Amino acid sequence: MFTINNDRSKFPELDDAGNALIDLTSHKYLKLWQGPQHPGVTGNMSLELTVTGDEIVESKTHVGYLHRGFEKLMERRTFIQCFPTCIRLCVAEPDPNEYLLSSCVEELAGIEVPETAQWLRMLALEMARLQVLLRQVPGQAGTFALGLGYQWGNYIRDLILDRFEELTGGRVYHMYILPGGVRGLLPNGFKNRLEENLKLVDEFLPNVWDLIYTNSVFKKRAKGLAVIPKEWIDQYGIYGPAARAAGIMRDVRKTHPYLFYSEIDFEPFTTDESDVFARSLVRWHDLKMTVDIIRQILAKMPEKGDIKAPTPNVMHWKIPKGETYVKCESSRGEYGMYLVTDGSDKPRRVNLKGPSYTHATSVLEKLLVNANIADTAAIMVSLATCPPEIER
Amino acid sequence: MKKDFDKDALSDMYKDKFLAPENEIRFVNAPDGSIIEVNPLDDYFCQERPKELKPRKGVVEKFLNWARAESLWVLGFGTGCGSIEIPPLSTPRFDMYRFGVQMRATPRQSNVFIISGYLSVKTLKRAIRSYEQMPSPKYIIALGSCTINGGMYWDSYNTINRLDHYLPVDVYIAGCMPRPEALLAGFGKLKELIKEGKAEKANEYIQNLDWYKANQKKIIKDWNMPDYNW
Amino acid sequence: MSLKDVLTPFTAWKRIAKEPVTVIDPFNDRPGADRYRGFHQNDVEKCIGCGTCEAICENEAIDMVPFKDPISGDSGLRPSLDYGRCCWCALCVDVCTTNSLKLSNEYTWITTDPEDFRFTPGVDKKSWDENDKGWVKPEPNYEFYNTQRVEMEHLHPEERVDSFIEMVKGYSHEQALAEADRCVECGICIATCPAHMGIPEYIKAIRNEDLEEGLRILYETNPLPEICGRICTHKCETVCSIGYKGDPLSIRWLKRYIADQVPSERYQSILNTNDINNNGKRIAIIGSGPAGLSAAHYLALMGYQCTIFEQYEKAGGMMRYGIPEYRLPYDQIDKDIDYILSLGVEIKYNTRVGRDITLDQLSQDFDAVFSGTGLHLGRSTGIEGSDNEHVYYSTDLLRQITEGKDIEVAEHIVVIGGGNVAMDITRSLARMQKVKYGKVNIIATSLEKEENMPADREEVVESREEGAVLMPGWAPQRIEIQHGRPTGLHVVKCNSLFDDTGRFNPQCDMEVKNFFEGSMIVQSIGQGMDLSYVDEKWMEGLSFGPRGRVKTNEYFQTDLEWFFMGGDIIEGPDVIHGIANGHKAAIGIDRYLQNLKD
Amino acid sequence: MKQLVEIIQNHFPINDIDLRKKSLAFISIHQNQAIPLLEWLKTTHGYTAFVLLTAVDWIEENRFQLTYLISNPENFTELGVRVFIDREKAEMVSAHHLWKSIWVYQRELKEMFGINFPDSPRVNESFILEGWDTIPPYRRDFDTKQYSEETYFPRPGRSTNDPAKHMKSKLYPKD
Repeated sequence: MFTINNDRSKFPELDDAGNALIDLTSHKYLKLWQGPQHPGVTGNMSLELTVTGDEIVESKTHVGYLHRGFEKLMERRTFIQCFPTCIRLCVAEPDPNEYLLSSCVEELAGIEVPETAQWLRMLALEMARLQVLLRQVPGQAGTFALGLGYQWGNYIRDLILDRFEELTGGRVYHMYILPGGVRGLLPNGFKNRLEENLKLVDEFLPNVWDLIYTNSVFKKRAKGLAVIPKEWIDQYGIYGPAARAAGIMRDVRKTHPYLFYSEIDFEPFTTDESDVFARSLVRWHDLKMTVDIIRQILAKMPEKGDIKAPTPNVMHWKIPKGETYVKCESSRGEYGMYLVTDGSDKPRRVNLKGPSYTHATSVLEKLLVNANIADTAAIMVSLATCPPEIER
Repeated sequence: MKKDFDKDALSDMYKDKFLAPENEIRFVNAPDGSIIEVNPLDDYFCQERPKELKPRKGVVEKFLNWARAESLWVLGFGTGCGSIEIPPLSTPRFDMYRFGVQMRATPRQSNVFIISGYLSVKTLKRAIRSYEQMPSPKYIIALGSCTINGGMYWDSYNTINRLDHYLPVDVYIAGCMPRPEALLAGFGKLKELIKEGKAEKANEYIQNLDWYKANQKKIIKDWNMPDYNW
Repeated sequence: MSLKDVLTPFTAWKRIAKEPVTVIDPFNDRPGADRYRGFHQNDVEKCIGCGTCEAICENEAIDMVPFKDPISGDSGLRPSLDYGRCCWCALCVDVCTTNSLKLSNEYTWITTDPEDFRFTPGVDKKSWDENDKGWVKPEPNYEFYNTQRVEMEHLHPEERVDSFIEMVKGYSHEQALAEADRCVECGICIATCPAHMGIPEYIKAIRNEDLEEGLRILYETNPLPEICGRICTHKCETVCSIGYKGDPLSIRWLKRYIADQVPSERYQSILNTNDINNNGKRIAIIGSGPAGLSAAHYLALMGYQCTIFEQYEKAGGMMRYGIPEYRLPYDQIDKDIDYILSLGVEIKYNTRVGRDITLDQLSQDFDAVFSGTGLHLGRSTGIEGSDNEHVYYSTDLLRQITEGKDIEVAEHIVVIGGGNVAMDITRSLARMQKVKYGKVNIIATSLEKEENMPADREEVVESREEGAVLMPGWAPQRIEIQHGRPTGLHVVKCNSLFDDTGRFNPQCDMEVKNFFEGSMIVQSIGQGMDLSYVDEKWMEGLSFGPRGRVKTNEYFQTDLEWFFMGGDIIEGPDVIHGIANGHKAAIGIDRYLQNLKD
Repeated sequence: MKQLVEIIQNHFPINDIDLRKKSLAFISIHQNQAIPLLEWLKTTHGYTAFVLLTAVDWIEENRFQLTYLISNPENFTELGVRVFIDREKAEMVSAHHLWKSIWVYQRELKEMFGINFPDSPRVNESFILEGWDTIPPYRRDFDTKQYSEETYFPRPGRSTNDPAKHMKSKLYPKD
């Protein structure tokens, strides 16, 4: 009865101004919802896709499934109470949240953090990056149904979580970096055990390279997919590995060295291809670099020392009126916190800005146009979208 | 166990909230030029009340329970923080497959729903739909403080405080968040319950459907779907 | 696409020979790490129920529930956890003032009933109670509040030993803020303070730099803040919760800071006592010590016309005549008293009830009488030689020093007694020795051993700093008299003071003897009361309790309805009890007179 | 930063200058001048990257503070531009023509603060919340705890005691 029209060249139909003209009551378009269930790599988020055939003509991002109102909740908590609260902003990599809150508070209150504590903070941040990348690097191949690397990576990640458990007392929510310092020195024998795990990562890196980056299927699907032009970087707000894949050096550790990153020797990898493959490649190099940075930190950090600067009584710690913006490099890119205080013992306003805020909304919506339905997951993962960061 | 329930309050609650545009009746042009009427509420949903799953007699029920217990298929819908501990479970270190537990991508194939932490109102709506689409017998495992009494987000305007007002929960696991080992122990407990024939919360949900629906509709402001999603 | 790209992924097969990494028994093989933040444990014996854990919990997961009856320094409450709220951040552990709370490394708790997740650690038995691993507060130098108190600056011993200038300098603005910041606002101290002062509130006022509010809070329960801020026995500090991990809060010095900072001329406008309606009733108060002044203050605020009868020429009682000037300068006493007088209180000086006017007369002229006559009579050791004219009572000497009388200061002095008064007279005489002879040569001996001496620790230390020799643990036996003048004190070693039943019964070792040389002996082993002013007719109406004290009801009303008694003769002896008694008696007098009217 | 602020001062009336650190400064400017200032900074001073836009509710002063944080990727400096707008008539000119990402922020502010940005794309679509029918949640006068208690059935059966009050009631109830 129906004749199927295979010629999709005229879809979407454009109006005179060049905007897509989508008439859902015609048979040409279909609305398809992807999400909010998530397959494990990203959080809950849904995409409202308008498709023709298996090609996407329009995409709208819907978030809010994980909205807890952190910024509101923190306004009614004292600064020390904000500390366990704010870290739950991002589940996969909670440590940058801890660090940002602490350093915002320290900056506004004028507190100098002891040297040992700063090194320990760096270690925690890098270990967090390591465990995220161990999921993310093979996870990219997972979106093309190559799940083996994901199995390997998750095992090593779990060992890193064991180290976190030893160091911080928590597996996923570490609650380690608090305003004024950190919550513990390295346990006995920690360095050796961590080194054992790093050796596994060393072994993992070439294995996953052989498995994924030389893989003809992965190459075929990822290369040339979702290319981000250079001009978009500032225009859309693209950070971290995604920017570096476009040949633009964006790494807060290099541009605004915080903690003791200026004493560490590292050079983030950049490439020009700017497609899914390139972004994944940048992450692979990041993983390699992170292992190297952790080794340098372990070699350079002092064994003993103060872990916390004396602070006023945290039960009623008032911070002078002021505002500041502090940022750090998360595995997804520049991660910043804007804190406004009004002289009381609670923050006036906290605003957290992660790369996903732009990556998953304006960038993703734009990149998905003309992509295939089967590639949406790959594009999402390549941008490292983390919905809790968007809606907070 | 029948829950106390005010019938008058219900009729107020059941007043139609607005329907989402995509659920309104619409007309679609077929390629051959004919016009087709689409009524999503009739076409996509079933309007019938759900039925309880009555246990069989004696050994048959025992055998069924054994089979159910040893094959728990979990819906891959991570609702909150706790979902971060699902990947370790499904990878070699903890390997939940050896306990007969595995992840499924759609509700139609699953019979265990892990509510892994807080539920925002927006997610609750999806969780209810997913739960109702799951075939009986079905079970809910609730993870962490958030599902018990609000947890971290006890004063948040957007997350529910106690899950048992909206969905029936078989097993609770304490922690924020519970570790994979605790989760495996939770599956162990659920298996025990199923084998003893005590995991009957899904039937309780159907018995008290009106009470649950009233609670759900109280907080889900735009209830733009039919009451039953199966 | 090269062939290599097709083939290399197959190298993954090389891992097929690897050892599996699966945890065989995940329920038993994987205990939490040593620092793991698992389920809570609480040492209920160590815990004092201060509720700081409840205050810091951002999830309101902790409730304070009754565990036993409260006692001074222990609220009797214990934290109860709601695991429907907890997020295992362990801030409660880190802030715990007594280090009683910790987390075990156990983490599995599964149930079908969500109501199960509430328990009181340490009270409700749990499987992890004996678990000795898990999160404890990190050490060292990891504190949520400063455990060290801000040091109070004193005059250097060399500077102070030859003068009666006040030796404690008082906090500066910054010091007071820093010290007030240490308070965790638990409020355990309030119950221990006899006057139940609102300690956390006035410390909060210091933090908020609102000293006027602070002064108002002080005057709610204590009309002598300058005096109390200097010489209070600060029982509150002995129970202070933050004292468990370091120094207790300097509550006394902070009180003094508030009173010192507000000038006396602003008191009336701050405390809003410019116009008090006089209700026409008249109250007589015997003695202008702390109890009398406190009663007069609160009665005056209620509109009563108060008249104080004072036997000496200045008001203040023991505060003026019993405490040396270097601890409590006279102008500070005057500041507090002048404010009370500004409320319309009248003092008749040099008027001793019983000598210049009778109690009987007062009972007729006034609607009610309050007596706070204190303990003024020195108590004698009763040993051989104690009736010599060069053997003194400390109370008499201290009064004479205050009055500026010329008193005998010998080159070698022995003081008998280990209390605060003994230290006062020791240090006063030391100063006078220093002036007169250029050196200090004074021995203070007490029955009690060093660790049991009733004097405040700082008094003991400061006495030593000023050159006095303290010899605790000796029982006086006999005063050696030669040519009508003492030459020294014979003592024997005292081993214990109380027998098993707790009765006072000193046990001495007669073999261990000692001799303290001194041509002047001061007895300072306690004071007695003098009730000679009570006419016989009224004496019969009073009943007496243990230790010869007059029996009163909770409002310090004696069996004679119009006659109220308080202060050292009833409770104490110390200033704060006197103030508390005076306040309570003022309420009692008001109730009594109100009822009379109805 | 100091240099830049001086240059801006020569062109725009700014006040409340806060040189927070070497690479970060905050300035305030009148509502009407803000978007021209941003455009000027973007085109002539290399502030081509947009970091964030957020609002602070100063309810005591009856106004909202909007903070536009922009950054210069060449010299790695950031500049926060504060704009104060009336709380009763919360409306601001949209800046979506300057950066492609800014409409998302404006859409969020509309929903969470109730600050309108006319002409901003999709500004009236709900973003995070679904079916929200009371005052926007990020406003200070919205009490999240009260709302939560009224809406989400907190589990009953808990009670607590204040140590000081408990001791008073047990030890000296009559004072």
